[in-house]
Amino acid sequence: MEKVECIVVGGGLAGLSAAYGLAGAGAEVMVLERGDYSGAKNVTGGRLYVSPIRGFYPELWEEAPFERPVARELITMMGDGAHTTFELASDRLAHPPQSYTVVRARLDQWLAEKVGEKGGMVVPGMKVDELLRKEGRIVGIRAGADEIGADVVVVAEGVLRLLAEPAGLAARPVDRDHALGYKEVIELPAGVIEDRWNLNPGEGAAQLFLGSVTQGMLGGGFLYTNKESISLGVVVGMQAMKADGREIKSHELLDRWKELPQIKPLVAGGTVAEYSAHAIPEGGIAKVPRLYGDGYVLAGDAAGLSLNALVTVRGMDFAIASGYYAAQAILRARQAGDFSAAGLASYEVALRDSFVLKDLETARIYPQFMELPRLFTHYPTAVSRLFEDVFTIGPGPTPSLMKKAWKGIRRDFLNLGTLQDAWLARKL
Amino acid sequence: MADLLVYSEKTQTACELAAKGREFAQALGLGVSAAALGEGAAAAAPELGAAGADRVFVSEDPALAGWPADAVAAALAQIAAEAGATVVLLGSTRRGKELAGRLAEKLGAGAVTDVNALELEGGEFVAARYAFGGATIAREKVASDVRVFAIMPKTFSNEGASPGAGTVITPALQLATGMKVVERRAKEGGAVSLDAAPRIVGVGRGFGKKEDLALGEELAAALEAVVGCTKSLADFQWLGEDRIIGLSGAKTSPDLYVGVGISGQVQHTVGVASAKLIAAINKDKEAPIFQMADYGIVGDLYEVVPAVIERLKAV
Amino acid sequence: MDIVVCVKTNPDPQMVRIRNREPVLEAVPYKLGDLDKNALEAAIQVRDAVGGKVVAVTVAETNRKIKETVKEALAMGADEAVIVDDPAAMTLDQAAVATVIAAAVKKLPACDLLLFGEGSSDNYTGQVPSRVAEKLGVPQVGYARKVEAAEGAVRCERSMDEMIETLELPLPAAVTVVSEINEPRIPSLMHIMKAGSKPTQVWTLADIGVDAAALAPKQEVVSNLAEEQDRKHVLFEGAAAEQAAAFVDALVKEGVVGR
Amino acid sequence: MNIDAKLGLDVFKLDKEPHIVIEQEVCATVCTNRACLYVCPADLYELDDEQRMTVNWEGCLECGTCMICCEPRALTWNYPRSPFGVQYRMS
Repeated sequence: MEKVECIVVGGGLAGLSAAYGLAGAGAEVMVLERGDYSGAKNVTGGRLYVSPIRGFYPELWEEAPFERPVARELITMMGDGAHTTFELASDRLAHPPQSYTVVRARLDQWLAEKVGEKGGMVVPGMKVDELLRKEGRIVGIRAGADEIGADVVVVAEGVLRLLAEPAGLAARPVDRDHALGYKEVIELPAGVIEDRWNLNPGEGAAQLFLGSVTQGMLGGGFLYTNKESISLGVVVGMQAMKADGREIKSHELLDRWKELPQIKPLVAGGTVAEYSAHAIPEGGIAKVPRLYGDGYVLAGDAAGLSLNALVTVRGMDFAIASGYYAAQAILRARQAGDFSAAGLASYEVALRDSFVLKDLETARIYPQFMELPRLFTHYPTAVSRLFEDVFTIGPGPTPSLMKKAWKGIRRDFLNLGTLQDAWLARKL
Repeated sequence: MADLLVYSEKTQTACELAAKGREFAQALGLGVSAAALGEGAAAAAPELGAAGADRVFVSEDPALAGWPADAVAAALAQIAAEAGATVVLLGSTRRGKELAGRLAEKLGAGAVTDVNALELEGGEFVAARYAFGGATIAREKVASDVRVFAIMPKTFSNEGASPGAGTVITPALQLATGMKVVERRAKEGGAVSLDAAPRIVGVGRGFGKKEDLALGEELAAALEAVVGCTKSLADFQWLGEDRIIGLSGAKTSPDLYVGVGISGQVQHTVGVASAKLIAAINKDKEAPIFQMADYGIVGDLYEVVPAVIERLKAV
Repeated sequence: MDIVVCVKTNPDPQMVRIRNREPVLEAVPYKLGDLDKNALEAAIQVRDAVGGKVVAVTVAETNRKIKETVKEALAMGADEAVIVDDPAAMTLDQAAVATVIAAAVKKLPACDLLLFGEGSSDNYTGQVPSRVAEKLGVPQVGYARKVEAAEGAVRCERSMDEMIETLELPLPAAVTVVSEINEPRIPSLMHIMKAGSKPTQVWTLADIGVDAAALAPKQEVVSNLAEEQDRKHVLFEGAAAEQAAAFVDALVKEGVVGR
Repeated sequence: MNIDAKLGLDVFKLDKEPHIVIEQEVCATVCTNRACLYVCPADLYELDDEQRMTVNWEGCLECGTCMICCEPRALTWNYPRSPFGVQYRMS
């Protein structure tokens, strides 16, 4: 059997980040990517939080082909016939930018090229069919009829774990821990984007939507401004969709939402250019599998490293970080000549010491919280109703502002259900 | 004097080129020569004259049998020299396209193949052809002393052409070919000539299985049309590669094209975009084919096509 | 038998989008042309049948894209590759490309059979094979769907309009192939890994004795825009029988049927 | 814009082999909710005249939602072979 030092399965951000670190340190590394190019099979919402990862490979992020730095954050609560938007424009978030909108086909292709420049071999159009196991140890991969051995395999195959599960490295994905994300990429001229979201030239906006988008199911809508397009999409929990989605086909959520009078003007004049979908791991830390073992490490979505904290949705920064730490751990193992679980154990230690597992630990309760039924129906409507009351001047005498506000708060927020939610929310 | 020279192994196409060539030639102060080559070429001479050729160079030299590109290119180069040709218009059939590069090389000429529009702009030829897999139309000029354009059949019409003298010239040609014809046999299932077909029924992936294509054939029969297909059907070996219409197949300009179960990917539609009339039958109202169709039926082809056949029989 | 396959790196035409009538080429991957793969497969099969070697020849500016294209050819099974590197190569017209390829083929120690795809995936002009054949003074057959080579000759079958032709050419000869000829193999990982160590030569124009002045363009692209369609856009909806009636009536009125 | 038109915007490299195979027996006898009919964001699942599940795998976005939601495991689901399947350009 032919053999290389390191095989990386999956040329996405986790795999490429690992390969970049490995190749940069002189290790022999081969990345196998099933798409025509890196990014061809990937979908993001998409925004990448760069602040957490700026310290890794600092030379990269200055020249990365990002779309727009996010200078404006918007959250829109969609009620019935009314919606409320909170908008934040902060100099501190924009300079230096803490996050950028991205298009994976561009970003991943570029990173693949960087790996190549470091001496790594990236093979696109090469699907891996099996992780080879021998005496409990991962010893290589099979692609078609070819078996290639490796000291270590970085399993960065993505969320579906079609390789990791049969090899016994991780569980089969289940609906409760996953969401479906899908989107349209809608082309709009840069000037129109900047006018529509009040942006300075080159700057971007991120807008999240809660409420009627998902018809009460766990999830929401998102909108990110790219250079000359916007990504407009929906995330919906698979379990919720399966249980409550019978009345509407998943793809129609986006169509109906897009037709709402509050959304229509945002996409007016745009041309839909691509339609894409992907599964998202949302099980949180409780569902993160064992991250390493004899001859392998798991990274990125395959390891379940993503975090939906309602107002911030992260995954790509975790993917890049896990790839980085995987590379560091593998280099240490290489030096020691020990690619067993013991030799690779520093991977998990590093992740535990870093934001990756710390943030996931902090968010341990989020998946549970996200299942609260009121979150996606009652509150978005109630918020708009409260502000409607506050802004209403009716035909008769108008109550005082505080009176109006209190009335709304008592009506929609001070009852047993919401108090229970608040009790849970204190842990967020 | 200088001439514009036209040639196609297909007489009808050559006549189209002669007719339009005569207009160009008049604008440029050139004469019109036509070449008729190969077995039975002499018979075409009167037609070429009627279509606008002043002179018709005829050769039935045995080396030209089967139109080997090397010998035909040699013949045309010698005729071009004799006629003082500065412009050569060829038919962009398979044989014509194969010939174009070889002839252009002999003449030291630039060439444009698969031309679907040729115009004079300020005394200069501008030729249009598809580029980027059919996504765009490139308009090209040729800068060499002699220009070669291979033009898709039916781009021009010779209806109502003003005739030329049609003087037959039998040139003394030095010809040889390395190509030996071992066998030529007629195709089983009859001829398929998409290039010059007046009516075409295009079939695509809307047909669920190979057997269902019979419905497309039936429609074609009712329309007296030829069946062509998308590349994917040929890839699936439901039809032969010679039935492909589009980028990797025939570029056609029929009077009528009916796309059945064809979504309208540009790789296919590039082959029918010059049709005079485009009709489409597709169950998906938003299929791109409707954006380029004159008439469309939104519906299940398995219901619609039999109904159309029925109706056609009544006409 | 020494077989030369001429290949070209193309922007993947399926990936080219149109925006405001302009083709968007940014981030479009480049790859070996589809028909080039058929030609390579045919060459490999001939080599495997009669022995010899397959050399892939391309003309391009040496960059990552072309290296990957050449590697793809080597991974499929070509034995060697030659890249003629010229900074202007991406903008050469068909006559210039043919000039370079013909000169490169002459520099090769031997060439019995030249194989080409019938056209490139992007522009499909089909000119280069014929021009190269003319430059080299060899006979040619286009559109082959079967190629068999024996000592001193190549026999091809092709389908032209109403005829199936079987043709024979003495070697050296040039043949272009259509997609029907074979199903190009998808290189295995092992072959891709080994492709890197197969010999690849990079020649300059000087190496093959071509003067850059001989490559002056003979053609000029004036514009390249998506087409604007002017069609009637009449849609018939309703029951099949009514649709059919309205449809056929429209065709009759247009004079394309019933005359 | 309907779903077929949206899929028409995407680049699909078409394989001849399906990458999703439905175990009809399991689908018909074990599955109770047939979620694939409404969870698939490309709307690829349909029941045929005999109420058998069919999938138009050619338009698959490879998201895996149907596989994850198919509790009785009636789907043999794999990624398409390379170099086939959807190829995103701007996602």
